[in-house]
Amino acid sequence: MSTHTALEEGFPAKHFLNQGTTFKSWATTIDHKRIALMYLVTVLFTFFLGGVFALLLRIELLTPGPGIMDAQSYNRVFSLHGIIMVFLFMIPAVPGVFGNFMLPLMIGAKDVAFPKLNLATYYIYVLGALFAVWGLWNGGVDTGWTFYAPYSTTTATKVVPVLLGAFTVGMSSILTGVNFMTTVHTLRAPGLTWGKLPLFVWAIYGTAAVQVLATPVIGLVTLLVAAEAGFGFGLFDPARGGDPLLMQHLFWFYSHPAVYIMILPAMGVVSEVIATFSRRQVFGYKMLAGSTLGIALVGFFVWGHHLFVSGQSTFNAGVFGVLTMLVGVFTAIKVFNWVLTMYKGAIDFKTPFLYAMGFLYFIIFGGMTGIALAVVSLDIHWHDTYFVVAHFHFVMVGSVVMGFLAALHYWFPKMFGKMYSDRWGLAAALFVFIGFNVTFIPQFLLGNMGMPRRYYQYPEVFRTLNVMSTAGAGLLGFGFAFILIVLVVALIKGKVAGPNPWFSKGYEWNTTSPPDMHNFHEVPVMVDAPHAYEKVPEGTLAAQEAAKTEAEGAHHHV
Amino acid sequence: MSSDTHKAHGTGFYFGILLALGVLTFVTFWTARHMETGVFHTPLAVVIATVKAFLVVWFFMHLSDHGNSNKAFFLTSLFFVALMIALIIGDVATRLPTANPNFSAFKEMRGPW
Amino acid sequence: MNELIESLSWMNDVLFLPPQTSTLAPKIDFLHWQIFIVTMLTFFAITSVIIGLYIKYRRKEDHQVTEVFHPPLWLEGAFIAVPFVLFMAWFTLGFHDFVWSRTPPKDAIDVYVMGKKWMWKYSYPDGPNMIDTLRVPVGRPVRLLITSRDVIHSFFAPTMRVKQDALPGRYTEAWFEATKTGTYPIFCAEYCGLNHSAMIGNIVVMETREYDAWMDDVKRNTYASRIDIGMTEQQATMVTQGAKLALEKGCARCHSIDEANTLLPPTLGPSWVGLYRAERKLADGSTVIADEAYLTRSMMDPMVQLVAGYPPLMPSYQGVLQSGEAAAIAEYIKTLKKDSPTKLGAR
Amino acid sequence: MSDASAGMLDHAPHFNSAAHEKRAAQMGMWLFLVNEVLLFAGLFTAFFMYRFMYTDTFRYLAFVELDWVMGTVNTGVLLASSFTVVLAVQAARAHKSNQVGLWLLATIGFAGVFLVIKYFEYTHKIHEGLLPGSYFSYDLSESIARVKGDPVKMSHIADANINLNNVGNGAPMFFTLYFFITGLHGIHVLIGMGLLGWMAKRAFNGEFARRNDTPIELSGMYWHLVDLIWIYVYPMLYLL
Ligand code: HEA
Ligand code: HEA
Ligand code: HEC
Ligand code: CUA
Ligand SMILES: [Cu+2]
Repeated sequence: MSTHTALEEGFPAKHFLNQGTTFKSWATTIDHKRIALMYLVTVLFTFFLGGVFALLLRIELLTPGPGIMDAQSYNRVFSLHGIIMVFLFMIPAVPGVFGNFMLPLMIGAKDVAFPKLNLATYYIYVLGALFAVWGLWNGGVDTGWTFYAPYSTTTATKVVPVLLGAFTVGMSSILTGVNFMTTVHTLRAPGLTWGKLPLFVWAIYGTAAVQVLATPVIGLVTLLVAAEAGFGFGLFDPARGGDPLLMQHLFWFYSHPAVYIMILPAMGVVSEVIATFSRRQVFGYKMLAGSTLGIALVGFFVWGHHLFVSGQSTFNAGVFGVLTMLVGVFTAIKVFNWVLTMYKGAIDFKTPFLYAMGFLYFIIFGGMTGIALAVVSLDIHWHDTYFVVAHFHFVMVGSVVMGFLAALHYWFPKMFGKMYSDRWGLAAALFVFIGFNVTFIPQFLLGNMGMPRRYYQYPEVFRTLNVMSTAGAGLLGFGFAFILIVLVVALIKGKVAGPNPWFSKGYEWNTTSPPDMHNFHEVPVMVDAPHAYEKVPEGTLAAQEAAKTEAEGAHHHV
Repeated sequence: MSSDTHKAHGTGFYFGILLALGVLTFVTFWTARHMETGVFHTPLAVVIATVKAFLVVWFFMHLSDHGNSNKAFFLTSLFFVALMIALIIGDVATRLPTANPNFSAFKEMRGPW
Repeated sequence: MNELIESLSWMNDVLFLPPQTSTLAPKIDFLHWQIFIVTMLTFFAITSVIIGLYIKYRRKEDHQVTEVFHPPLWLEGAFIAVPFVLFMAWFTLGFHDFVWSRTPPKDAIDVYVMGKKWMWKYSYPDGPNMIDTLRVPVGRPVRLLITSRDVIHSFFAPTMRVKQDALPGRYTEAWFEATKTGTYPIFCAEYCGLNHSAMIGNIVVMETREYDAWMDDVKRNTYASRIDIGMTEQQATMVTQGAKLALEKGCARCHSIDEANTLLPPTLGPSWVGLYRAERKLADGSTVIADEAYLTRSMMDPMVQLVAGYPPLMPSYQGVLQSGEAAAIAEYIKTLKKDSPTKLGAR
Repeated sequence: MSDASAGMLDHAPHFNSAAHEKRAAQMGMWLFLVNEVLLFAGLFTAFFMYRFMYTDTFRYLAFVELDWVMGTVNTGVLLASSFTVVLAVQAARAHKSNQVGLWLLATIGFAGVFLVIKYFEYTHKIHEGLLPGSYFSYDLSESIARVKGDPVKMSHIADANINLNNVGNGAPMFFTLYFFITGLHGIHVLIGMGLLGWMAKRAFNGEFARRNDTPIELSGMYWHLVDLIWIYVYPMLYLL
């Protein structure tokens, strides 16, 4: 890189973490890095909460009959598990934490476009979460995270506060999207053309677009369902001429794209990590960037695959079946390009890379089961069985959480300036990986056997596999706790990481670790593409172009 | 795109747009209520509304000089509205009649398949 | 083809699939095996490539400079084309089966299925009502007309590979043809509240002879004497219920069950006798076959298809008749054949 | 640009110039409006879907029970308010802060008129029992009988091909959607009024005399969106 900022070696004396240490300096900060850390703490908490509920579920499912709780509690627990994990953990997780932290660094900006809005967004999210948690405390909901009418509009549990909580969290998500899209459009450093944008930025951009376009629809759905539950307007009530399927359509119009809100940023992380640890530019940059936008767009056309056996017309099932396959094609493009990025590379097998490989494994496996589910006739058997549960845990816990952990381990030294023990990091990762497989592979088989989801009790035949799954969940939980310990230990007494412990040529590494309050000491000028580890042959077009951009960049600098 | 590059539009011009909007409101009313337009009844109203919307967006909201990205954003939003309406109504229109007591394009019990 | 399916049937054990007891099951499973095998091969191929690359291209120094390599166009093309072709092929096969699974043969036995918190009720149009246990003959297609009394449920028979949501206020259809006698489970697959996981039933598949005998038996025994699991409205067949409802809900004020249509005062609506499956002339000049859908629509939305020669008088029964009740009346109307000796309503 | 000078800039330190900042602000606003459009899209979908299922009822109610005069007048009022907002933006660009305030007041006035008319519409509906879902208590058959007695109306109905026999099912649904759509729109009007009121206050304080027309422009855009939605709502509810 040509931007040779005077990087202090080792740990800088002044950085964003120690400039103001009072509570107020954190609570009122508009620094994107500090906001990112606030998100980090919050989402780790919600993840823990959701995880505790998950373990309760698994313990209950240890025995075919009633175990540690009654049916009503079970129904609430899986609803809360789903709602917390999806709305409070997964959707804000990668964009809120790593998007906030890395986006400005990667595009050479001092902050996001609207720093105050950014802080407001965080508080709106917390407010929504509190709303939901309040509803949870006061009896919870027993509708599942899907809130299907007419069950959700007739149940006696506290749907209204939880729906309003989801609405509020949704607002936060929309504003994050607005902020990030504007940031990418307006705050790129001199020389950083669209064609050079780091893939993580592309991913955040695609995510933000989906957030802006899809989230208002779930906002509306939550309002309508809440109004219906409160007043009985009959919008989804067949007795009053309403159509319950309309609710499902509108719900999935958001919630399918929402799964890409979750996975796209994780895919962005993986692109960065694989490039860094293979010391190569990604194989097929244009394909990866393009397929990001492709997934974001086509992700909107496929929601009907959740309604194959719900009474949707056969014709529509066909339309949605075909369109769903297109998403698979875009993801396949990504997978192949990631794998071939390693071709002729120089691979260093560090913890983040292991997580990236884990991500690949899970997205291939989980994605393929997604494709199988989208094969309309197979979904007849699988719909609403544990096969679906296993599918979405593979893509959500497997892929997205792996992506989250890859990001955490990859950027941990940048964020905190400390390095964790790679050996212990790998060990913990192994626990998570094995625990995960033991938890969820049996669930695929349970689904094949025909065990429906959201079942409090089940016939004896399903017992063995359920016991395996519960055992795996214990291992998985242990793995997560292990990671937490490794990272906390690193925070306290980890070695100083230095500005660029991975020798990466990603843009975000061009500053100290942890970064300065204003990110960079000078406005960086992006000449090379990110991750340009390859030697540029003299006299080629690329070399000339590089020289040209450098000259331009110098002008641009006010 | 700084503020000084705005095309100077002037009060008179804006008033002209307002008049056009008024006229179109009348046209949409008249065609919807007092004209035999057959199958074009609804599409016509949608088209006129879209023309009006265009006038508001383009001139009143100054999208004309707000850059291509913003134009693309706005178009995208319209595209998604159309997508949502089309696919959901597509479902209602092709369901089996029993699954939809009030309406279906198919009069026989067996669907098109 | 069939031999191929046979020869692969060990896959069912590998995948923990339940026994195949319907004509649909082998179709679904066959595609399942195909997809499983291809995805597993792809998975192992990709994994081997990853491992191979890892072994070959280890890092030697921290700041190692790598070689430039531009991906050839054909390769990127293949990345798009191969999955695309594969996915489309699967979709085509799958959708073909799906459509087949959605198209009941004309000679199917009809059974009405109603989900209700938290049980399944079955009504044979001209026979008994059952709770939780559905009896069907082997080797004959059975069409299920599925609805719900309260919230959404989903009728799921894993061994038949049949699943269809039950929606309140409307009917959905599914069908299957059992191929093996025995008793098989039914689950509710759409979350419906407290006892969702206890909303379990059975399908008993019987030899045709046995089934007919059973059917005759329950028909012969007076329905009233059957203590039908303690549910009052269950004590009658759909047909008798329908007859009762037709009186209660005031249909009889306007519709006669007399072929000559001689009710006093003069009837306002057309007679129901011989209505089912008859061709009706409508006021707008078109004709329509009076099937279940037509009958139901006539009750719910009578003005949409007006019978020629009658005034548009009939009120809508939307919201007044529960969907089960509408079905009962429809079944009752279906029994009113010309010259049929059993005019149940004429008591 | 060093940190020391940042405090004296007319723009936030992470932007290069005021124009740069303004461009970002505009883009942010457009994206926000895109989100608003999709918020209404769900309701529009519901409306068109049920209108498709209960076509004659929906059309009958639009013809007979909604007051197209009020709807049309309100359309005019909103268009006029859009016009005054544009003039406010124009004044802001010319740094005439007081004028900005006046035009904004005019806009708020129009918005007030809009709401008053809406109020009359609502009270009339509530009085008649033309209410959503289970609250619907209006006798439709009587209404149909009245229409049948009125040859002018009958001829309209006949022209529009509305089959009176099909009118009935779905009437409460029409009003559910009517109140949802106009209600959500009304909330946007209220928010817009608050926003414009705040801007007017700032304008009278002379804040836009020196620089910075961005807040006015953004609030104006928001207000135009409110008008934009109505442009679709008006034919949808009142005419078709
Ligand atoms: C992060 C979240 C996430 C992601 C990324 C996905 C990705 C996909 N999902 Fe998943 N899905 C969920 C989360 C997610 N899903 C959730 C939460 C549910 C359940 C909700 C509920 O009901 O509660 C669900 C449910 C669900 C269903 C409904 C099941 C049912 O209820 O009956 C379907 C059906 O089509 C489906 C399909 C797909 C497809 C086709 C993809 C595709 O995007 C996958 C594409 C990826 C690949 C295809 C892999 C890479 C490709 C290759 C390596 C090439 C080679 C491949 C082959 C040879 C096959 N998903
Ligand atoms: C992002 C989403 C997400 C995540 C991460 C998980 C995680 C897990 N889920 Fe969940 N799940 C859903 C989303 C998710 N789930 C959804 C949407 C549903 C559907 C709900 C519905 O039906 O409506 C569902 C349903 C669901 C069911 C089905 C219930 C039913 O249908 O009856 C089951 C059953 O086994 C289950 C299990 C698990 C398990 C064992 C985990 C484990 O992976 C959890 C392990 C985690 C922990 C044990 C926490 C430990 C954490 C720490 C100690 C701190 C760690 C710190 C660091 C990482 C630094 N989940
Ligand atoms: C006020 C009188 C009236 C009542 C009460 C009434 N109907 Fe009707 N019905 C009519 C008339 C008139 C027609 C013919 C016009 C039409 O098709 O709507 C008709 C037609 C029908 C048809 C179509 C018959 C055909 O010949 O094609 C069915 C089926 C039907 N009614 C069922 C019912 C049922 C079931 C009930 C009670 C739950 C009922 N009706 C109550 C007046 C009535
Ligand atoms: Cu009935 Cu679940
Ligand atoms: Cu989906």
